[in-house]
This record gives sequence, C-alpha cells and structure tokens, in this order.
Amino acid sequence: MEDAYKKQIVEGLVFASDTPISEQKIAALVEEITPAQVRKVVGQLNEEYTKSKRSFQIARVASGFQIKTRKDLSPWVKKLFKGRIRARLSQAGLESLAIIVFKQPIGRVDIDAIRGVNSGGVIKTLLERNLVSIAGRSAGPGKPILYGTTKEFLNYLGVDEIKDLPKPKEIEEIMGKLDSSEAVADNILDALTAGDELEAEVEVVETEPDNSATSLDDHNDGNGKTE
Amino acid sequence: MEDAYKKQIVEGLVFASDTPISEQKIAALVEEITPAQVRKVVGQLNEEYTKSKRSFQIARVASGFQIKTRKDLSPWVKKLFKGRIRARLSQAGLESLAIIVFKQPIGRVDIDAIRGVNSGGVIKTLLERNLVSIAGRSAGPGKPILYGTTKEFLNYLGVDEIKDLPKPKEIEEIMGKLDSSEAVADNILDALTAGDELEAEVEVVETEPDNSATSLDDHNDGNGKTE
Amino acid sequence: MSYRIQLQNFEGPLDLLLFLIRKNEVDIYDIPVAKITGQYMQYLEAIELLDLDNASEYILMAATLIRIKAQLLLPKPVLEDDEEAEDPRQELIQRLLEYQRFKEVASGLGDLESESRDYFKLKNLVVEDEEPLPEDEQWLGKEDVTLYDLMSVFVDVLKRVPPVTEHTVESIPVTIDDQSKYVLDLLDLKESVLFRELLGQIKERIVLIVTFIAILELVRRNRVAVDQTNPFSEIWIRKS
Repeated sequence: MEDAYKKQIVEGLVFASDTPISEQKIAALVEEITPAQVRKVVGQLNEEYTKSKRSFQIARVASGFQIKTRKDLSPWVKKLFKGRIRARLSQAGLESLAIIVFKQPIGRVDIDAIRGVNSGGVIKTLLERNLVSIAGRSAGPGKPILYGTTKEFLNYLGVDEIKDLPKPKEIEEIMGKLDSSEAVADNILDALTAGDELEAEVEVVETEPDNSATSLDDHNDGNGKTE
Repeated sequence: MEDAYKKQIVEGLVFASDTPISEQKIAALVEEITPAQVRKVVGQLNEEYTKSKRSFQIARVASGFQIKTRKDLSPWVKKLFKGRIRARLSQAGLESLAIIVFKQPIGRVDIDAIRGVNSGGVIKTLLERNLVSIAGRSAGPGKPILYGTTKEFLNYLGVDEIKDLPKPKEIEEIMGKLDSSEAVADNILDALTAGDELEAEVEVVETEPDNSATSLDDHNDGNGKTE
Repeated sequence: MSYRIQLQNFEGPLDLLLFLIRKNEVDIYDIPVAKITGQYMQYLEAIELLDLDNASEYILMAATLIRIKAQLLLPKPVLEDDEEAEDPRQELIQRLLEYQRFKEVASGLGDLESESRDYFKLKNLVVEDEEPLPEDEQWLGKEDVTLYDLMSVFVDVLKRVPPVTEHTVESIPVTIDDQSKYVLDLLDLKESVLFRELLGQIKERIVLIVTFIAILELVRRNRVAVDQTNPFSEIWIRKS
C-alpha cells in the first residue's frame, strides 16, 4: 500500500467515525498501518490543512482523533446553531416531554402520576429550554397550571399544529403490531368456500396466534431510568 | 471580506452543520456572501480536495451541501462500522417509500390499498429510521394521520431533490415493459409445470415455516444508529 | 426434482398476480381470469398461508378473482344502444398497473440506496469554541429527537404506569327470597309501608335491585298490593 493512499485511509476513517478514533483502532482496521504511522500521518495531514488554509484540524482528545473546526470560525458556526433548541435531554426530561407533547394540556400532578416520580425539576428545565410552555390553567380545584409544547418545538418536530400530533390511541396503533386479525381471514375464507361452486378450494388450517407480534418492548430498551 | 476567508467560512459551515446546509442558509448567516458565491466556492473547494487527494468531497444532497467520504474508501469505513451498519430497506419498505414520496401526504389506508397488503409495520420502520414523518391529518372522515418523506430520506438516498428520484412511469410505458418482459428468472417459476395447463401441478417439498425470510427491517431491531 | 415455494418471495397478492401475468405472457388488459385464478389458487394451496403476515389479503384476492370469474361467466346484461358493459376485470387491472408503477420506483430507490451506502457523512466533529457549552447543554441536533422517538418513549412510560384502578369487589349475598321475607316481615309489623322509606333504608345498589324485584314478585304472587292515589304521589305497599 502506498503511503499516499494510507494517508487517505487514515483521513477517511477519522472523518467518518462517529466517535473519536484512536491510532490503535485504525491500525487494527488497516493491517498495513502501524499506530506510529497513524500519528505521523495525522501530523502530515494537519500540516497540509494549515498550508492550504483548511477550516479544520485533526485534534487529539483522550479517546482518539477528531475533526475540529478552527477557532476563528466559531462566530459563524455559532450563528448556524442560533435559534436551535439548546438541550441534551435526560431520560427523565424526554419522558416528561413525551407526556406533555401527547397529553397536552396537562398539569404537573398528572405528569407525576404517569411517571410515578416527581417531575418538578424536569419541567423547569423543559420550560427553560423553551420546549414547553404554560398552556393555561385547569378549571379544577386549585386551578393548577397546565403545560403544552411551544410553537418552536412543534416546528422542530415537523408538526404544524397540536391537533396534528398523533393521539395516544393512534400512537398505540402506529407503534403496535397492526396485524389484521386472524378472525377476519377466517371469515373471508368461510364466505369464500361456502358460496363457491366454481372450483376454488382454498384450504386453510386453523390459524394460530401470530408469533411475529413483536412487542413494543423490542424497541427502545434501556430506558426505564427515572429521575 | 477576502475571498480566501469567505471560502474558509463556507467550508467551516458545511463541516460544522449536522444536516445538509443550503447556499441560501449560508448566505443568510454570512451577509457578505451570496448563494451564487457559495456554489462557486463549493466548486473550488471540491477541486482543491481532488487535487490534494483529500478523502472527501462536498456533495449536494437534500437541497444542501454535506461532506461525504470518497467511494473508494468505503471498504475501510465499512470495516469500522462492521456490525453497526443499518440494514438495507426491505422490499416492502422501498415500495412504501415509493408510494409515500410521490403521493404525499398520504394515509396508511391508501398505502395499503396500492400495495394490497397491510403496511403498518413497514411504516413504523420508516418512521423509526426518520425516512418518513407525520405530515398532518386528512380532512376526510376520522381525520387519519398522513405521512410524508423527510429530508433524511433524500439524504439517505444521496439525492438532492425529489425530482431527481426515478419517477413513476406512465401506464403505457409499463405496458410496453410487461409485454416484452422476459419471464422472471426465479426458481419459483420452475416450480410450476409448463404454465399453460390449468391443472399444472405444484410440487412442494418441505415448506417449513421460514420466519427468518421476513426482512429484519420490518421487525426492526432499533439498534445501530449508524449508516 | 422438488422445489420449494415461498410466498415470502412476493410482497402481496398483487405482486403474485403480476408474476403470474408475466409468467404466462398474457396481456394485462385482457387477463385470462380462469387461468390466472387457477394458478393463483394453486399457489395458495401450495404454501402454508399460516406462515404469512398477509394471509387475509391473499385470501381476499382469491375471493375477488372468483367473483370476477363468475361475473365473466354470467350472460352480459342487455344495455341501451351503445352503452358498453364495464369489464369486471377493469378495477383489478387498474390496481395491478398502479402497483407495478410503484414497484418500479421502489426498485429505482433500491439502486440509489445501494449506491449511497458507499458514502459516509462527517460525524466525528467538534466545533472549537471560545466558551464551549456545558455537556448537557448542547444544541439539539435536527436528528436528535424525532416525533417517533417521543412516541416510543411515551409508549414506554405508559407501560410503566402502575395500575391505579384497583377496585375490591365484595360479593353481597342477597337473594330474592331473603328480600321477600324482609318485605313481608316489615308488613307483619306495620300494615303498610312507604315504598320510598322501604328502599331508603337500603345502602347497596344490588340489594336495592333485588328488593325491587322481590316486591314485583310478591305483587305477582298476590302476596302484597301496591297503592298510589295520584300519578307521582307516594307509593304504599301493604299486605293483600
């Protein structure tokens, strides 16, 4: 393998990796390259970037190499992200948010009841990050505050109006297995075989419960954390 | 602002953006740059990348620019993502996407009608992979949820706009094709004895239930978020 | 020679029909329904429908084919002048053509998918910043949380909700005989009782109902009589 090509592979791997990538990892992937060579090649690449005034460098962080945009460009990049919702949501945040999105308008007591834990702190964060807002007050005793999604967050989700959001029942329909019931198949079959003098003979043995019914559990595991 | 610096800003923004970024967006962020200049600069950058044998290019997808690694490096990157590369879409997934992209916004019932089968599970997979999304509600009875394709769909296929996709042919064109069709070479074909006789016998040996044949996609795994 | 037939190779009844039409090299606008139906049935018999997710759709199509076949066998209705009878196959043909159109698009999309799988996005990037954001305050990327993600979290949370609607149901042993005796015992003490007062003493709904039935039963057996002077006025119950 030519040195020039090695350099391209190293660069390509650093670019495409979804996490910082170490020289050991690269060497393990590409037999002809040693960790030392990786370090050397990265040095060469950075020199080339500087010379050709590229807007980035390969930086070394604890776990490996990573692409970093140049510091002097950060005002522009910041502008790019401006107006975006600032949030890396915790599992608790995500849960409360999901409840508010699909059950809005909803009060804190009901969110707590659904989650089984106090959600006060999480709701505060969601309010701060402009994901949810106060949507009114309940008519019930104490007139508790009700929460709903902000226009910005709906927009982020790609939904025009609250009424376009799927209702809990529709969510279950979408997320669940939507098999047309076996019973329907049987009925059609009965009607078919009974009324037919032509020649159709469709034989169907008793239908068994559908084994493919992937339960909702299969998706999205590893949640279950509460605050 | 110097042209050289403009180039660096454009490059930096294309690098930093996590989704394809359009020339309009860049022009909106950087006053001194026009959309036409962005396109010109991107062309220059790609030339420089080619000349200096960079491992990537700026590609135009989903109405914007995005960094992509060179095709010839894919064996190495695939090695990096081994076991984490998302499964390809199933035939059912592709069919449903074909219908949704050209009939959007469209409800599940209409997709089912065209395909002749229930598409609930497939739609769920497409939603999960963010290739389609909820695009509103029909005004019709029951106000069913309607689906449309996402930007990620264009991104996934590496296409700039919907008009760059293969279009549904006119009925006449399909007819021509069907008439001149060479019979599909399939061993299924051979299974029927010379198809002319009505009483053709089908010989079947060991039709064991083959659950594995249903594509992974439909009963989706919800794992590897990589591409 | 033996072959294995898998209907899993077909995406559904329309797909199977298109295959049969192509295989027989027949004109899609002039489908020989008897022949195609026969072959379609053979396929259905040959495979185990039970293994299929779409069994009902395959059967439904069989019914449709048989209906069309029957319609074709019936004498054509006599129509006015140049009015033409609609071909019973028409609707099916349109469906097949429509499906075929999208099947072709799907195959084109599949090609694009194959092609795009050799290109990788830049993912391993940090934006160097003078004052970096704290770890938990990064920008929410456009693909970080989708509506689908929220739906799936929502479903998960709902599944964890503890069942709050716990009712303890106690069976209340009460029979018509018991209540008949109760009414009669009361009437032994007093000559007549107000219907309102009689029922007013009873707390449980089921006992109320049973007592009412008991009174009706006693009236039927002529053991008690019911008096009411005016409509909506008090009802008295007495021994007859």
